[in-house]
Amino acid sequence: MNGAEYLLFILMLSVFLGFELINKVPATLHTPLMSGANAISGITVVGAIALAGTGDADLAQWLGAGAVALASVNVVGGYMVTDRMLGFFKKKES
Amino acid sequence: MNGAEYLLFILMLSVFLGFELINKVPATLHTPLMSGANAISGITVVGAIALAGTGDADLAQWLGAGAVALASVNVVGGYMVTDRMLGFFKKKES
Amino acid sequence: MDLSIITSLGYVVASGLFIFGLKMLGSPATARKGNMVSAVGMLVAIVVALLDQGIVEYQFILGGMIVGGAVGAIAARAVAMTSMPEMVALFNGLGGAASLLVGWAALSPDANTFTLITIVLSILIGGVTLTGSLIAYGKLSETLGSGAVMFKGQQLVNSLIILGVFGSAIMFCLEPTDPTWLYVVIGLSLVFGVMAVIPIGGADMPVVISLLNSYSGLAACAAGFAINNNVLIVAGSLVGASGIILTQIMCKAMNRSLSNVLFSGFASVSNETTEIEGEIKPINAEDAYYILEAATNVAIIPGYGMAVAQAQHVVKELANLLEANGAEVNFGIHPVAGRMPGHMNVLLAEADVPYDQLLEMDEINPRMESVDVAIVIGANDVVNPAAREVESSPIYGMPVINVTDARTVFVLKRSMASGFAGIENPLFYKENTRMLFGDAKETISALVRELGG
Amino acid sequence: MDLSIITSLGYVVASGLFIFGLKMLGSPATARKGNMVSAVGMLVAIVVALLDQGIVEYQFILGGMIVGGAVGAIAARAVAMTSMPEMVALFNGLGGAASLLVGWAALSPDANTFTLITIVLSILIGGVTLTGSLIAYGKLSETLGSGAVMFKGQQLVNSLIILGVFGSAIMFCLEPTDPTWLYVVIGLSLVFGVMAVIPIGGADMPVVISLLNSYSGLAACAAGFAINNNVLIVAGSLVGASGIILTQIMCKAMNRSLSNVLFSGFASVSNETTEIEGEIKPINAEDAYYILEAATNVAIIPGYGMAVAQAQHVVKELANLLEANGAEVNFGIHPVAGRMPGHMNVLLAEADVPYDQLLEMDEINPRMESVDVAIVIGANDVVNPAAREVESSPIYGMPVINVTDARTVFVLKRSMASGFAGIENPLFYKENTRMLFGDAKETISALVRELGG
Amino acid sequence: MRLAIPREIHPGENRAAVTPETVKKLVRLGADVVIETGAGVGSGFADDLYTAEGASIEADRSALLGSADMVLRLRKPDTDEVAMLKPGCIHVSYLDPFNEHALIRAFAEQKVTAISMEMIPRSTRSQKMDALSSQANLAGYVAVLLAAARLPRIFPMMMTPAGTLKPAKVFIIGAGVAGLQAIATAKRLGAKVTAFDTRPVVAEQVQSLGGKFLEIDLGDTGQTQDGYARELTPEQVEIQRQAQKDVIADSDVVITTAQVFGRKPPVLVTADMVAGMAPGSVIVDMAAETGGNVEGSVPNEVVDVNGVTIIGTGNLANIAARDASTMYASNMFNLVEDTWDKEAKRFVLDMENDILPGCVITHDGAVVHPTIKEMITGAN
Amino acid sequence: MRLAIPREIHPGENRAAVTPETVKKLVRLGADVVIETGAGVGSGFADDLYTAEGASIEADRSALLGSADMVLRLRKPDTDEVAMLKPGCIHVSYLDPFNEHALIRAFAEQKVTAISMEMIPRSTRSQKMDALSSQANLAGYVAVLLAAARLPRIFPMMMTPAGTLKPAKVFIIGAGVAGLQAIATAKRLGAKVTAFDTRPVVAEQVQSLGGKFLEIDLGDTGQTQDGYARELTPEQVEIQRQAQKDVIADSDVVITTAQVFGRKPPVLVTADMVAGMAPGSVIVDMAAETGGNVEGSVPNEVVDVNGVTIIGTGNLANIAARDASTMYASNMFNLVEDTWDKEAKRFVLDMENDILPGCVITHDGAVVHPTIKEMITGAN
Ligand SMILES: NC(=O)c1ccc[n+]([C@@H]2O[C@H](COP(=O)([O-])OP(=O)(O)OC[C@H]3O[C@@H](n4cnc5c(N)ncnc54)[C@H](OP(=O)(O)O)[C@@H]3O)[C@@H](O)[C@H]2O)c1
Ligand SMILES: NC(=O)c1ccc[n+]([C@@H]2O[C@H](COP(=O)([O-])OP(=O)(O)OC[C@H]3O[C@@H](n4cnc5c(N)ncnc54)[C@H](OP(=O)(O)O)[C@@H]3O)[C@@H](O)[C@H]2O)c1
Ligand SMILES: NC(=O)c1ccc[n+]([C@@H]2O[C@H](COP(=O)([O-])OP(=O)(O)OC[C@H]3O[C@@H](n4cnc5c(N)ncnc54)[C@H](O)[C@@H]3O)[C@@H](O)[C@H]2O)c1
Ligand SMILES: NC(=O)c1ccc[n+]([C@@H]2O[C@H](COP(=O)([O-])OP(=O)(O)OC[C@H]3O[C@@H](n4cnc5c(N)ncnc54)[C@H](O)[C@@H]3O)[C@@H](O)[C@H]2O)c1
Repeated sequence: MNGAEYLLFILMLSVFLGFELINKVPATLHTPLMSGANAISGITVVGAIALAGTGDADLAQWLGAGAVALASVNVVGGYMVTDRMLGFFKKKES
Repeated sequence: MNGAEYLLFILMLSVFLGFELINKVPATLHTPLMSGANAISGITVVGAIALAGTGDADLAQWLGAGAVALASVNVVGGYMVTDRMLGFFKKKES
Repeated sequence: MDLSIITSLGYVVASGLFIFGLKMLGSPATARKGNMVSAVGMLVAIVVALLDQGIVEYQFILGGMIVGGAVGAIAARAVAMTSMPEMVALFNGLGGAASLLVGWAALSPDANTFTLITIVLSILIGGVTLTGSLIAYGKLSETLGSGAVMFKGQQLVNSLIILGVFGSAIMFCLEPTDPTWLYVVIGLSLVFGVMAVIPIGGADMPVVISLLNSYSGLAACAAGFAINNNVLIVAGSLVGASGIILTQIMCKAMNRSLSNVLFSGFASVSNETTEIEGEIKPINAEDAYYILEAATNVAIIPGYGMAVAQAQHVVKELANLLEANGAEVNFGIHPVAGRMPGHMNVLLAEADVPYDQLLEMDEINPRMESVDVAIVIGANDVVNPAAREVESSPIYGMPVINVTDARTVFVLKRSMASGFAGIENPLFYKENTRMLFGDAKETISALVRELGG
Repeated sequence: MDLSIITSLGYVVASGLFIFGLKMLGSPATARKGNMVSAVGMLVAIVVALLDQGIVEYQFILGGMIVGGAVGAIAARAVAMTSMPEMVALFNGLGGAASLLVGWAALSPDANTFTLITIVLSILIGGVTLTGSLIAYGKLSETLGSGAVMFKGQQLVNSLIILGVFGSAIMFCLEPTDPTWLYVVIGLSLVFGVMAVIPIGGADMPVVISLLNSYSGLAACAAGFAINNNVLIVAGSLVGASGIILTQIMCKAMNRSLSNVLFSGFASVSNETTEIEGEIKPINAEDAYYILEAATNVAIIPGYGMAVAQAQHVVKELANLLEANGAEVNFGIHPVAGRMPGHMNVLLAEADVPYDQLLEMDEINPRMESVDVAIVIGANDVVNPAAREVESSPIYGMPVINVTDARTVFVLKRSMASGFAGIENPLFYKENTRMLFGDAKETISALVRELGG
Repeated sequence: MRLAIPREIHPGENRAAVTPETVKKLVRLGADVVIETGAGVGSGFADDLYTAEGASIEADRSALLGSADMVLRLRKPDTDEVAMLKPGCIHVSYLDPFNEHALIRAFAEQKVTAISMEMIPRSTRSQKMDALSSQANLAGYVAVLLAAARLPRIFPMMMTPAGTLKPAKVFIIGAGVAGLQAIATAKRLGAKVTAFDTRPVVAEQVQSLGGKFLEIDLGDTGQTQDGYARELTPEQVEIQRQAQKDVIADSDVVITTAQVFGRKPPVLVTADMVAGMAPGSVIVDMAAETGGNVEGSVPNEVVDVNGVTIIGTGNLANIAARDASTMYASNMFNLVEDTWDKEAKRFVLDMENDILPGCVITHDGAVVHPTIKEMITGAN
Repeated sequence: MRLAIPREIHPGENRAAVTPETVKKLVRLGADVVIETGAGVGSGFADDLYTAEGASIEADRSALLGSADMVLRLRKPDTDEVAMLKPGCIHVSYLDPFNEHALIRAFAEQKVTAISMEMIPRSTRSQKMDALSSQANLAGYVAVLLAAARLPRIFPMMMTPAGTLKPAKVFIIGAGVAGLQAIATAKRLGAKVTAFDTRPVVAEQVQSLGGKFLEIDLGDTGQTQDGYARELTPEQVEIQRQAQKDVIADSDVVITTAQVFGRKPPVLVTADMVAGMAPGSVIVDMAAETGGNVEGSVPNEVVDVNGVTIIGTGNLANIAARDASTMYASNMFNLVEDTWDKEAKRFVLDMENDILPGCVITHDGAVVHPTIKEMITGAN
């Protein structure tokens, strides 16, 4: 068994999980959920860190640093925006 | 990253999935579901096949063959019993 | 490499089929198909495994499969509908045995610690599953007595066994070459399986089997780790996790906790005289759902609180859903329920409850013993057992609706406040009573949501 | 090895937190906590990644993080509540850009074909996400016109771009050393992102963003494959899958199909004159649920069919659930609905619908334009637009309830049969009408179940 | 155009053809509305309420009628009142045209256009003018109240400390407009309701109100184009009687509404069936005035036959006079408005219209309604 | 033990103290039940129905009373009938002990044990014998029916082709047993119901039936241990009147049930309030017999005050005589059975019991009920 096989397994399981998890979300949550999921997709930052840190090639390093910056915007901004949205949402409820 | 890491990932994802999948099963399905899941747990047969086939050591081979036999009972019997149960269940419904 | 890609893909496909199959098994409409899907998954996995092995030593594999398959098929066809549960127990035990053997077979001199741990887990869980299932089989088929077996010092013996299992497992990992420890582990795990199941009564066996089933999944998973096989891990942990959830659901439907099921035997030996005064057991709508879902005979006893909450329409909705779920539903109307004569009639007529579902107290009381769940909705005085039990009570001698005779009683009210007569109600402290606190309308709406979803 | 175990465990934990977080985000009560949980997961993943790297070349990492984090934080705090959606679009675009860069950076001369494919996927999806999100941002913030942009030959151009993307991607995989193909792929994917989003109107942007969000997850997943990183794969595919589902849900709530949203722009250019007579569009309870769930103003128009089905109690239940969900609910009663004067009043009073929710035809008609969903329950003649539109109709001139003015109309009946007056009803063929066939009581019970669950 | 509303002079009639509310709407159309003094008193509308909405009051009845371009009233007029009308006048009221041949002829001779409210077609569009329906509807409600107030039992089920009272059983024969409303009202009060009608389409309507439909196989029955029942053959009536016998004996209240448009209603409850009922039971014969569905019922009287009360009160809607007036007036207004010419401010007798041809009986000196014409010339 | 049931001779009284059903149960207890001829006719129970269940019939009233060990009746007896009883006899009926001092004294002199049905305590356990409740319950239902049958409007809302009829507005003053049932019945018929009571606990009960409770701040009111209202001070009555004024003017039907146990009921609806109501409105004064809550109401008559109908009919339960008898008889039986000695087949006057001490007025030649004793000796 090689790495790709494991990755495939992981992919399949995650996809299934993703489908199972998001089930009948109320309309009011569509935007925050989208935004929250978007923040998670900023996980690329981890990949970027790996590449920026390798020092393999100059280009890769610069690209990685750029990726880190962009992904950081996504992550930090994403979580904060989502939180603000949800805070607002809660206030409206009560 | 080594194999164990992948296996851990797979374990975690599968456990999550297992929890997500079985949600509010009606009481009438408890027994068939148990039985169906039991049949799946007969997957050990795959492991047994691997070991029985290796020819590594005499003992392992014999043990493997035994395991194949036992697991086969579980698999074949399990699926068939479940099917019979569900067939009966359907008849009662209609 | 070529073959390995096929193997990999095959295992992925098989796992996917297992997942789909399990999901479909959870709903009546698709259950049968779900079983097929997971069977196909199994077929794929086996074929792939065989391909992967080439044809080396095929006689062992084939032999095992033919013998095992034939036995399984014959048993499955021959078994009577009523003895299916014990058959499942038996199959499950064999699955455990298989895991035990696989773990054992995976033992090779060059195994590292991680592998050793997984091997010992595989053997241990497999062994417990094997004998535990066999005992469960025996109890269900009445080959063994179905009662709980208990003896003095049982707890001590069990503790010793557990210690022994741990000790020998550790020793085995440290000295994998010495087969003694292996045999000790195998032996003790087998004994432990027996000891764990004998003190549990026959009526609780389905829960035990479900739990052992979950174990056999875990055993397969451990075996998967031992021989580094993904599909075993996926399928095993799926079964492990879903089995645990299922066990939990079954416990809830019986209105028991898991530890209560597993250790009730032990407990009752040690302190037989602990007859406490009773305590209040609140329950939430979700747990109440599991109990209601499994009920086939439900009695609804409305009182003034239903009127206050204006819950009559949701009560009717609840009754409809319960009937749709196959339960018989009746309303028990006490003559003084509410605050004016016929108070309940007015409200239930408004909600269009058919007249013939309304039973007078004298009609419902004799039937109460066959009621699975009595739902007391904002009634208090009219279900107060003090009228029968407490001679000093101001309502002593008044006939009341005997909900205590039902298997389980749900009481819906907002607090522990007393009713019109201003007297304490011992019903709330009974063993089989569960309190659903909150406004009756909201509580019932929650139940309706649970039942509807 | 030591560090590697920590890394592995850390990634597992982070993935678990993402899963929990996403699950919690799906329910109003836990959403905010869910966001926190997934943020913690992200923190864990980043810390682990940093640890894994040692401190080599930390300046690049730290620099990037500080700059990016600061920008993100400032933007997130400064943005007005009303422009959150475009902010999300922007962030999403940056995420896409990051994936593009990671894919690019992962390119090394010794990459094998599998890795190359994943690299090209990462770049491609990342690029499309980037420019697509930017366009969406522009449309939402009205920096660009929010209308759909269309031009002659758009389809041809798009086809060419798609061909070009495929071609260059294949060439790149074959000749990874030639940077030209790489640049072509990058360029074309950026262009394609623009082209895909410009023909979609501003009102549909939330769906587009959700879809692009799903893409950015897939891009991260592809990047994960490229650099062989599990946590990227798990998180990316989680976002990919849940994003797709969410997109689907949003489409259903808008009563549109995904392809209708994505290609409506293209379609309307090519065949502008296809004004067909109208067709019957059946819908099932689940899809109807998504539309109802998102509605804030619902009108219920009962007719004789509600009486036949004796659906009044479930109708009331439905109204309650919709109100609990924040919608305004009114009943529009046509004077001749039913089979006797006041027929609807009798039934709705029985179900305890408050009098002030019952609006006469003249009261509800002017409000109909602000109604999101008009639910016609077993009414036919009294909602027949032929009374206004078809001069030859025997009921021409009779005032009817103008449900066609509502955004969406659900018609609940068992068949296409006509009503008492025996005339065809053009309502059933209108663009915004959906037919829920079946006994009204059963249909509404199904809706109640969906809404309750 | 001068619209005259005379007072209803039939003894005991409390309803009015027009209410202040409708006067307001008529005035808004541009009509000149004149009301006879005291026209609304029976329904609780004093003269000043009418004048407040723009009507004028006229005390002299013959002057009122003589000057009218259009007369709106409820009950049919006497022949001598017809003589007071000026030719070309349009007269709207109940007319009973199947029986009142002399009256019809008087209208024709006077060259008055007579519109019969009984003859309004029963189409979906004309329902707003259908006074038979609007009044029958109220009558159905009142019938149940009368029965309930006389029954020595209560309608709803009650489980009380002093025992359980079973719900009363109510049997309703004829589930037209009045019958359906009776079913609804009896159900509201908590009774167990069974109903029967010869028109098979009605079964579903009865069930739609929570009533039980009694299945009787009468062979071919059917209904007319206007939705009225056809007359049964004597054999069919006999089958029906036999099948209803047990239900009637078992009922606490029987309400009969069985009418056959333009014909004498069938006798469905015979004396021996009445005798079979428990003492204290109540029968309401809503067809008593036109001949009766119940043997022994006396029009406009309440009789006791061996302990069974038989209510023959006709004109039940009159008991709810105020609402009955409101609805009748609304029917009047809808009729007037339907073909009203807003420019010319006058009612247009548009015989191309889909409603008027069915209900205009005489016009311009001739009997124009085909069925009635045939009947009258046939009778001559 | 000989249980005698005399016929109710009060004019217009149709109820009976015992029904054939209860005779059956009494006979099963071992009692010897004697019924006066015609005792059940008013409720539809002929003599032979009683004999079929094991009762014997006695035509001679004085012989019947003279031989009785226990008398079960509904209305209070005349003093000369008390004289016919033998000493030691137990006499159960309504007695009106707060006012009928001469009667009480007669009982004491005759050494008869008199049980007053008014004085049955209102505990949860005694509800099965509580005739005040069982009869008030039916009276509340009947009151609404009477009002509905007289109102020139209908109760429910109706949206019809001839316009929308608004639901009638009903205001109920006093939400005790009768008031609550009136609320329920009016709601059933579709009216909009508002109610008021001085006892604050009632608000929730009104709402539990779908009625609206009128909030009036009267200061301290409260209730007695038995759940009866306390008498209001004159100031409180005035506050209440003012607060109700607008509601009454706006109502189509007003039903008053306000009683204060043992005292004259307060006048809550004054003449000017009646004048403020629209013509055609209906008032039912359920307290009319004991003094009246409504100014201008006449006991047992229906009067018209400027177009407003005021119904003063007392004894409303009597209108539903059959069900009223069933319930009263059931109360009787429950009373007898509660302390019946099955061995000795006799009723035991167990004064240790939690119910009898409250309702036994005289025993063994003395007035034993403390409150009544005080009142009578005080009056002397
Ligand atoms: N039927 C009659 O004619 C009549 C007349 C007068 C008096 N009574 C007396 O009334 C009593 C009737 O007995 P019952 O069992 O019907 O009523 P009850 O004994 O008065 O008890 C009613 C219970 O309902 C609960 N409740 C109130 N509002 C609620 C809400 N919104 N949601 C959920 N629970 C609510 C209260 O508990 P929480 O406060 O904790 O929620 C209370 O314990 C008897 O004692 C009878 O004698 C009857
Ligand atoms: N109000 C009155 O006083 C009165 C009196 C007599 C006649 N009418 C006439 O009746 C008509 C009333 O109009 P309306 O819109 O209320 O009714 P309608 O036009 O008669 O239409 C009723 C519709 O309900 C559907 N239906 C029947 N049973 C159903 C069930 N169990 N579940 C779901 N759908 C069901 C039928 O379609 P499917 O068969 O396809 O299900 C039918 O198209 C008018 O034409 C009016 O003139 C009224
Ligand atoms: N198109 C419209 O909108 C409209 C308007 C008004 C009425 N209608 C319909 O017209 C129909 C008749 O109306 P109506 O109430 O004025 O009729 P009606 O007063 O002439 O008769 C009353 C009922 O008695 C029934 N009947 C006759 N002979 C009978 C017998 N032997 N046994 C039992 N029942 C018998 C009739 O079928 C009818 O239902 C109703 O179905 C009504 O719905 C339709
Ligand atoms: N324990 C039991 O089981 C039991 C049995 C029967 C009755 N009860 C209770 O006893 C209470 C009284 O019963 P009742 O109906 O026989 O009382 P009632 O006939 O004496 O009085 C009728 C009502 O009038 C009200 N009232 C008095 N003065 C008023 C005023 N000024 N304005 C408005 N209302 C006024 C009283 O509060 C009472 O509710 C009820 O609450 C009833 O529930 C309890």
